[in-house]
Amino acid sequence: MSAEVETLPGPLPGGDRLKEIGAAAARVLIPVLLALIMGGIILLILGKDPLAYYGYVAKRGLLTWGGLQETFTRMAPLLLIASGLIVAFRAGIWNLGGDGQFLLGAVITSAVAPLLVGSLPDLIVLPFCMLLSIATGALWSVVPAILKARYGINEIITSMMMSFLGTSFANVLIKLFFWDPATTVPQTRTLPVDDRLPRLFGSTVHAGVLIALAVIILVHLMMTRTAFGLKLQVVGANPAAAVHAGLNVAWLTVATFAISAGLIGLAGSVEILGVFGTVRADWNPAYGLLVVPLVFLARFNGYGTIGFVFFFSALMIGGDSAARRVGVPQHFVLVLVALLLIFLAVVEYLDHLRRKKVR
Amino acid sequence: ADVKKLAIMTPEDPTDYGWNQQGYDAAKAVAEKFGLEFMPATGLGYGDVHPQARELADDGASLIIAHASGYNTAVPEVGAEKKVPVAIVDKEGTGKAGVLADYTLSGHEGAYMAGALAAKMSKSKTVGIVVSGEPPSWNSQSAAFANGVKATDSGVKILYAVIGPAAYSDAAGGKRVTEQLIGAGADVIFGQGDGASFGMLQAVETAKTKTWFIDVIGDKTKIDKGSLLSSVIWDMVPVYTQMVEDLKADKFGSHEYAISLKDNSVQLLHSKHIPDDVWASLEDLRSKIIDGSVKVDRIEDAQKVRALMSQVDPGPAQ
Amino acid sequence: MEGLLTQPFLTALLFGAVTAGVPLLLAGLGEQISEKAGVLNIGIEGMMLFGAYTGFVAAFYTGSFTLGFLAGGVGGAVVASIVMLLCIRFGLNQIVIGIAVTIGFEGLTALLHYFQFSRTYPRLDAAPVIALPGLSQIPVLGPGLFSHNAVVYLAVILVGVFTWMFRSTYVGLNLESAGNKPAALDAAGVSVIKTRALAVLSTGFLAGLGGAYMANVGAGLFVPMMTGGAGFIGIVLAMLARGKPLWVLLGAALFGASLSMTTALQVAGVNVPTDVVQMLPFAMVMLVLVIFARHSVLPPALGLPYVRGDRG
Amino acid sequence: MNQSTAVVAVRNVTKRFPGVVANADVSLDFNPGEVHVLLGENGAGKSTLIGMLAGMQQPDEGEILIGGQAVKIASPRHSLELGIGTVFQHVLLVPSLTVIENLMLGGSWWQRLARGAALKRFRELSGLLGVEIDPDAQVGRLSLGEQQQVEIMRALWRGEKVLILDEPTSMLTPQGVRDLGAVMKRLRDKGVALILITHKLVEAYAFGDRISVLRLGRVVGEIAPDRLKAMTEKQVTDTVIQMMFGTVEAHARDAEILTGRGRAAHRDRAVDRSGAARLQVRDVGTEAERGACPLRSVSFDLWPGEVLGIAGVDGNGQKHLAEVLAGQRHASGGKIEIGGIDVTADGVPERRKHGVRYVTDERLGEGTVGAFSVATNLVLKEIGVAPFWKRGISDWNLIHDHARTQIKRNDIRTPSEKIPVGRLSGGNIQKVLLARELNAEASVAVFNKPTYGLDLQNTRLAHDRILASAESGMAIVVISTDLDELLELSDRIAVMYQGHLAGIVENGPDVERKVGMLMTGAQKDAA
Ligand SMILES: Nc1ncnc2c1ncn2[C@@H]1O[C@H](COP(=O)(O)OP(=O)(O)OP(=O)(O)O)[C@@H](O)[C@H]1O
Ligand SMILES: Nc1ncnc2c1ncn2[C@@H]1O[C@H](COP(=O)(O)OP(=O)(O)OP(=O)(O)O)[C@@H](O)[C@H]1O
Ligand SMILES: [Mg+2]
Ligand SMILES: [Mg+2]
Repeated sequence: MSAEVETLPGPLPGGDRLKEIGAAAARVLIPVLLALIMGGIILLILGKDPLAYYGYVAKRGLLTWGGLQETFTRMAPLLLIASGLIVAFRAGIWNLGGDGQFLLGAVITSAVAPLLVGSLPDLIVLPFCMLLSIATGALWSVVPAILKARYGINEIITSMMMSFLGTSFANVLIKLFFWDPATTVPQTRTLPVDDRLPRLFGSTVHAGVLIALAVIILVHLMMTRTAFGLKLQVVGANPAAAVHAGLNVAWLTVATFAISAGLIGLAGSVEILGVFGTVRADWNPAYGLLVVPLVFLARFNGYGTIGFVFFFSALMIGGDSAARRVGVPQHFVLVLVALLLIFLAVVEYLDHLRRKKVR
Repeated sequence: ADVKKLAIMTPEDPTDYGWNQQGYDAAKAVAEKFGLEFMPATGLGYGDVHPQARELADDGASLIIAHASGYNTAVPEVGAEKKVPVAIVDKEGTGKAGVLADYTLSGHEGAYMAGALAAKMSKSKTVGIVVSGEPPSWNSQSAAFANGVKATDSGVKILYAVIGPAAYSDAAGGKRVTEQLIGAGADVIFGQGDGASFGMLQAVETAKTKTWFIDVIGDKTKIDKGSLLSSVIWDMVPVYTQMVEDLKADKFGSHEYAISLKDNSVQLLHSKHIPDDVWASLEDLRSKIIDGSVKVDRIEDAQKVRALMSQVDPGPAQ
Repeated sequence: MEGLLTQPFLTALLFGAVTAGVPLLLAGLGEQISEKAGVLNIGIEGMMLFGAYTGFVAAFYTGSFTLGFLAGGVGGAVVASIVMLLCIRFGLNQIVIGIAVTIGFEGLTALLHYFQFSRTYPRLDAAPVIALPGLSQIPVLGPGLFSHNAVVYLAVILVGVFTWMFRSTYVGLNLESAGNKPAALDAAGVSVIKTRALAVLSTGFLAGLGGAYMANVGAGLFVPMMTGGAGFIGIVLAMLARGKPLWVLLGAALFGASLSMTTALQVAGVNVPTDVVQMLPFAMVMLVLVIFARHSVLPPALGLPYVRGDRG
Repeated sequence: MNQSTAVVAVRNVTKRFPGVVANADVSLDFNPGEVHVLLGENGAGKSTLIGMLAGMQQPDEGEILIGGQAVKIASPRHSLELGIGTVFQHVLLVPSLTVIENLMLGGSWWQRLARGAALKRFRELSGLLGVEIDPDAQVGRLSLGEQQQVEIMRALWRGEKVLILDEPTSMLTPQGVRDLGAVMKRLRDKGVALILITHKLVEAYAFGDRISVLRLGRVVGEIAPDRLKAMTEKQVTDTVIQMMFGTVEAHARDAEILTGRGRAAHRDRAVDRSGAARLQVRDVGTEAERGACPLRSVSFDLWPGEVLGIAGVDGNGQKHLAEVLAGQRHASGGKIEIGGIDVTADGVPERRKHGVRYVTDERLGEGTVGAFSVATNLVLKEIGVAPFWKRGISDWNLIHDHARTQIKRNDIRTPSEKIPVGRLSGGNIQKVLLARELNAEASVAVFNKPTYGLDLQNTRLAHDRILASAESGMAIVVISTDLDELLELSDRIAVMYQGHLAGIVENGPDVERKVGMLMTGAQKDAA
């Protein structure tokens, strides 16, 4: 299996900037409209008022400062996971083990941070924990990476297996080693709110969001403007060509996996340092399942991913609120998300055809 | 303080004949009783609930009941941030005057009675406990149930099985494990498990030999097909009522809340399947527990619960 | 604790292992067909869930398990037809659509359940069982393995049928070609689109049947999210099996058995956290992969849409 | 044109792709009992035309007539049902299936696999084509030449009325070509209409009854059967060249290539072997994956300015030799020295630094990344190297400038340097490879089938580049199954047989006989 999305190095041919922006906007707006209509029909069938629902979604997800803060906050883990996925997917490596890497990153941070904050300044503790989680995520990818690099064992299988293992292992770690003695429910010690990542300008948005934005832009630049990035893309697009060009495919595979899993581990860490402060056993937000399609829709482009992540964060935040207010089960948000993904994919495909014609 | 709006946050929809429904119904009843605006936020799942809690606070909630152990870190943080009183579960000893109170509930006393009931009703002299996870409140009931069984008839075997670490909605798993325990000889099943408990119930209903099911927290009588022997029912109305009163009297956070046999906030469901003589002996046991002559230990640690089960002598092989 | 290892208990363990393994087997077999044909069917979880729902609804309202299973298969196939239309016919990204389908049907079935059943929680009666003459008389093994619902036998028979089909029929050749070199199949006059479409529909049917089995036999009822990742395990099983149905069977047996093991260990009083037990099958598979590190061959065209005459 | 006799005809067919008109108003007749040869440079639109006949593409304008009736050939199946069998330019076999399974492909799904009948037909066709292939061998393990033979068998499988062969001979040995020619003649005599696409005029002249020439998508000329029969080979050559290039004064060497009489141009300049050898290969061996042919103890020396041709039936270890020289494959034993420096342990980048260049025969498989732009592919082997990268940062402007220069210099036909290389025609992709490999300081170059699939001009261009490189003092290895090509280019010719160098002979009189003997596995002393 290889990437079917265009990962064409070099600028796309065909020029007019404005036109492109217009097209990009249409690419998002049309599917959104279609999904809203379909979702609206479902709401009507359920006997609920679609306009009221969507009004609440927009208000909470985008139009009120309180809601917008939540939207931004939710973006942090999603962006970091997306960065990790972009690196891997562009290199043709299907790291589908994100959930395990994320959780282990989260658990390590939540185990270590509360212990250190008393004795060391936050300025040291927080970065240290992030590094630790990056290392943890990377470590959890070593086996799939080596099996892939050395024996050509498909990484979809191994990374998924390691993810299942990782989620269970995270629980075992909490229950057997990191259980906060002060709680009856298995969870790690809690990092006090004041010691978490600083909040931005008096809002509830934590600095992890900036870290995530910086990381995804850096990743994008790395993939598009550096030799290393191009090498990864060659490996991804045609491994035989990579061998032919003398690239060290095995090493690049391990490096890709490590960077990818490390960033996803970082996502776990930032989510703990910024939002939760602790990890409860059996917690698994399964963000990977949502981020994977977003990254594809953005064609592995970092900037595009930021847009999609923002939009879906707003939808999740707004949708939860609207569901409560209108009185539909929260599960309706899942249906809406699915509809959006499908229509986005359809429109993006039509656009792909159009571009191909133009070229 | 002035109390106007009562908010409750539950992880699942309040239609489970169990934890979520009991909490929701109680909060609703209490809101009605005091003429408060009721603000339910249900089916929130187990992820990040900071946003929802903040929203409830912004919408003017006078009290947020965080009705899930998974909410007991996040919601108090929001409460502190937004200066809204919060009630949590499963974090005893963290109360803060005017701000935070714990209402960790345990039906262990009721479970002890259920154990007694099971021991009396079992013909095969084997009873089973099936749980879909091991949260402390379930653990304490599993342990008390086992102790109740042993105290009543030391010859009864107790089988204990966890479906999976967090198999709350694994109905198929619930049925499978229950069938396995029935296969191992159990003819009374004490089941705890959200969605999974319906699988347990189905297994009991379709068992080849007559088997009883004892439920927890809620009352499934409405959907019983003749196998629901009893249930350890938790009534949260007294607790929530007390909370509102405490808030009004500015006493909130000064103490913790609990449910007990004494005020009937814990009770054993008196189904029509329980013979009168058995029920009479259970009434007797109830008063002994209330007056302290029978002491029921509250064991919440999963390891200890499992250790307790393995100490149970299985008796002679069949 | 040997006292516990009584015949009825051992039987129940075996029986439980089979019941837990069969949905995985059906999902794995289904996924295998898609993968052979070059379609990475990530939406299988959604197909199982919808099959569980439709299967249960049909069985509950008609009282017929047969109709229930049929409806489950059809339900799965309906979901598959979305994938078929969008991914096979139009060539949309299989991963995006697959995940969308899974998320969407998780939500949809939960919604339906909420409005339909969440106050009544209807439950089915015991599923009919066919005791295989002779075999079912063997102590322990008989009632554990050879006294099951017809779907179980069907699933096992399918293993044989598929093995034969993959090896010695045109269907097998076509599937293999569609996944390995679709252009060659097209050039030979066989429609790649049709081959893949049929493969995906079959996957949907089998996954839906697995879901219906889970709901109607495994649980006797429907609750939201009840498949709990079985579809993803099916994907892993199919990939591990490298095109051999027998390996899917073995994999499903491993997972089914380890679930039963969990109960057995607990009932035997072995005090280990369930998390650890739950890791066992995955750890075992990883170990096997590490030890016997063999090149895993996925079809080269897996996940790629086929467009006739496309030069990129 | 005589409408009544044509089984297949195209009328005013136009086919466009983004940026190119592949076929423009093409009208042609294909008659029963006639071998119709299509000639034309790379990208002229030959494959596109037959793609439409095979149901792979639909014309944008114009129509296709079958037996005089306008028919829309909607799919390959439809084409097959119309009695059209096609051997496509790029192998279309399923590598994971066996030969016989590939041949059986296409049956209705409800039918049982009729292996017995298939084997019978297989043996018939093997006899006819003079082919010896194990029907149960996995196709992926066969050499390209063998795969091409299987393709031809498949096209003949159903006994079609129309048989299309798109460059069927590019991977065949001279004997294989002759056998195929005989089969074509026999089919023609049975009334089959044959369409043959080739870049070799020898073949066109030897097998063809009618010749049509395409240029930039248009039919620019046709030689009808009566006229063709009356012409000498020389006259045909001149006529075709005039049609193809629109000039009368064709390059002298074009004719040589067209007619396969390249040996006349063999350089008479003697190589100076008095100094130190540039490339020394000593007892080099490799390990092979299952089914492939490894190298066994290969030794030779190569001096600056020398061209060593490697002949042999495809699949005798040539690929391993090329790869082990390029550093792409690990040598399991022996020693390789360049200018006296031991490079045995070096990988591709290090060898490149020592001036080693390698033009692979798999231009799409490994030579390029099809989805990447021409520009990126032109620097594929220099990623991270100055001047295009400075401290790891890409200078895309420079890379694109460089690409434009190379495109101009090497006459690569592409609308832009930003087009995915996979969209170019085979010849143009080959030019990208040559441009990439020969642009910088090089001392040793390995060419594996350098002109495979190339048209006349491109072939000449490639040959010129190879000879010019030798002239400038490079040591060159040319691997080819086309003996004429080796005779034209080489100073010495080595023959590979089952992983060994069966022998090395000086290019000169009688060399063909010696090479022929070595190719059949005769011992060294035969030379
Ligand atoms: N993978 C790549 N290979 C080669 N060149 C690339 C690649 N990606 C980007 N580039 C070069 O970098 C430039 C910027 O690429 P990028 O994808 O960041 O564009 P962008 O998103 O439009 O950026 P911006 O919006 O900041 O202008 C492109 O014009 C191109 O020249
Ligand atoms: N599917 C396609 N998409 C885009 N361009 C195409 C496609 N098929 C062919 N072309 C373009 O059409 C033109 C004609 O190509 P075609 O393959 O027919 O040439 P040809 O005569 O067969 O050349 P060659 O001798 O190299 O095989 C070329 O410019 C090619 O790039
Ligand atoms: Mg061609
Ligand atoms: Mg060609």
